[in-house]
Amino acid sequence: MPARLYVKGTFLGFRRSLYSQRCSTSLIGVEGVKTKSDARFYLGKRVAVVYKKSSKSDQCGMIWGKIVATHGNSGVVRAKFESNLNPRWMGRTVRVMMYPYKA
Amino acid sequence: MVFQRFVQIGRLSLINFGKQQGKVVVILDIVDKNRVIVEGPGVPRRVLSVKRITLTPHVVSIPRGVRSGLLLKKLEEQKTVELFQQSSWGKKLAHMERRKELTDFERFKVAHLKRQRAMLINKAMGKLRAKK
Amino acid sequence: MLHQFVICGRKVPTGTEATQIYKMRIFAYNEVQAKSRFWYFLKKLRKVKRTAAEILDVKEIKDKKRTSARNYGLWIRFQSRSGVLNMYREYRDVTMTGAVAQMYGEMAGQHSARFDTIQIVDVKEIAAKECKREKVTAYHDSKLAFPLLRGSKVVRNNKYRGTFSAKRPNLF
Amino acid sequence: MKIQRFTVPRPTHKASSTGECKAHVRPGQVVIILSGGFAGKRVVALKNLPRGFLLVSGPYKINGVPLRRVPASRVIPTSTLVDISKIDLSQVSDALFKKEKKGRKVIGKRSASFENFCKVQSTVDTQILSALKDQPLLKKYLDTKFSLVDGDKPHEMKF
Repeated sequence: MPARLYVKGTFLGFRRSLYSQRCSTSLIGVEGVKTKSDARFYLGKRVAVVYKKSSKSDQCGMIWGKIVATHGNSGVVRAKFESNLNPRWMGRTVRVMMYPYKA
Repeated sequence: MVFQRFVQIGRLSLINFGKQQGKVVVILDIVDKNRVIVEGPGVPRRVLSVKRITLTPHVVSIPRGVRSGLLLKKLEEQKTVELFQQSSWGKKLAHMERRKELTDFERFKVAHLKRQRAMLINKAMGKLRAKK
Repeated sequence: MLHQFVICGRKVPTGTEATQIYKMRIFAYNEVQAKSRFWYFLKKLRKVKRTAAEILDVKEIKDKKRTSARNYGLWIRFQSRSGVLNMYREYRDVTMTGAVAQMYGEMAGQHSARFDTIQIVDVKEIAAKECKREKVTAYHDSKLAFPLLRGSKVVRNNKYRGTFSAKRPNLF
Repeated sequence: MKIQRFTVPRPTHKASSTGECKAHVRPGQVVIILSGGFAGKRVVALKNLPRGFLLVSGPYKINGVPLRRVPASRVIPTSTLVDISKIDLSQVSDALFKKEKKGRKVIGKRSASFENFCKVQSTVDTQILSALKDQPLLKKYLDTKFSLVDGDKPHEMKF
């Protein structure tokens, strides 16, 4: 089993108000992170979303992003990606890397 | 008796919220139904809400509102804190605390020892199965 | 958070005669409210009005970090909807300001009394023997023991919250 | 309104390019590589190189990681230390890693720089291995890859 060096996060949705959403910022729920103070560890960490290019081929693509801020008090974080995430991926797992690592 | 543990003077309890979480304290005085005055090793005397403590089955017999010096003496005499730390609850807390402090190499050693133990157990089981 | 202030004021001296200095102990949420309550009371007690008087000093009495339970007696004058009532109330607390804050809370709960309808006549720390109210004397028994009814939710760190739990909650 | 494309900045080393980056890794400290081909490998950090790089070596015999430069931000420093005080790292510097000019590659004949590299590699590794001689568990530790397991919380873990 290959070594897993990323923390599993879920793409919860976009940053939004009730009637509008800002697709440039996605909300990520990191596994095991439930308070804002814990979420601060993940600030600046790189995030990768792996997706299959098309249902027929097994080729997969990757969108890189970075965690830019905490969001709220329950450990959710905000991330910005090279290109905005596909809304159909809401609820899917994203990979929160452990780098850049600050001791 | 439905209840065994009471908020009472001398009751050993555990702080379960805040910076001093996990620390053992003794209830010295009862302000009202929501607040008690506690003190313990590593916790200077303070007022605390009962919602933030969990009661243990241990009680140290002390007079009301005792001063810190006498409290320490009584605790040493009756060894209530040690009693709690030897109990399975106390041991489990200490175990979890220790596990949290493990460094990467120590986690590796724990996994290594667990594998060795499992091998010994399987070997022994194998022999038993063979005998049947 | 309620604070305790000691405020001194006097009439602005017009001639050379010596002016009387008045000092009062006021419980209020901030300094501005304390000064306004000072003038409110002084106008009722003496022929002194804010317009022709001045405040000499406002000092907040900081409660020392006390760690022993005390009993406080409060004599108050309460303007209810139907008339004026004099009340004597007792509270157990660690500091005097805490007892007064408990009083305001309880009056609001039981008599829907607003802050400005209550005038504190006197606040005193009283000995356990002199306590009259059963709510307070109940805690004087050193053998007192009561179970923790976990109706009051146990406060846990947000880190340990979860949607599911493998074992039943500890209710005592 | 043109949506400003978010560009993920390359890891800039401006802060550390001026001089010796703040020595945050002690020589002989075991570190975990987080990205790149050797991700997950536990290696021995030998030296802090300028521009925020670390010089690491597996050692090669144990886990196949050669003398290599790794960015300090792509590494988790652990608290395990290998005593390499007696090691001399004089020949090791950025120059060692300079690529040959793109001359015609002669098949089967190793270039001079690669030859030199292997020599330096073996001298450094033998010194590390001698330090690890009496610690079989540490050798096995360097041999196994680090991996997160379900339920691990890196923000609470100590390394």
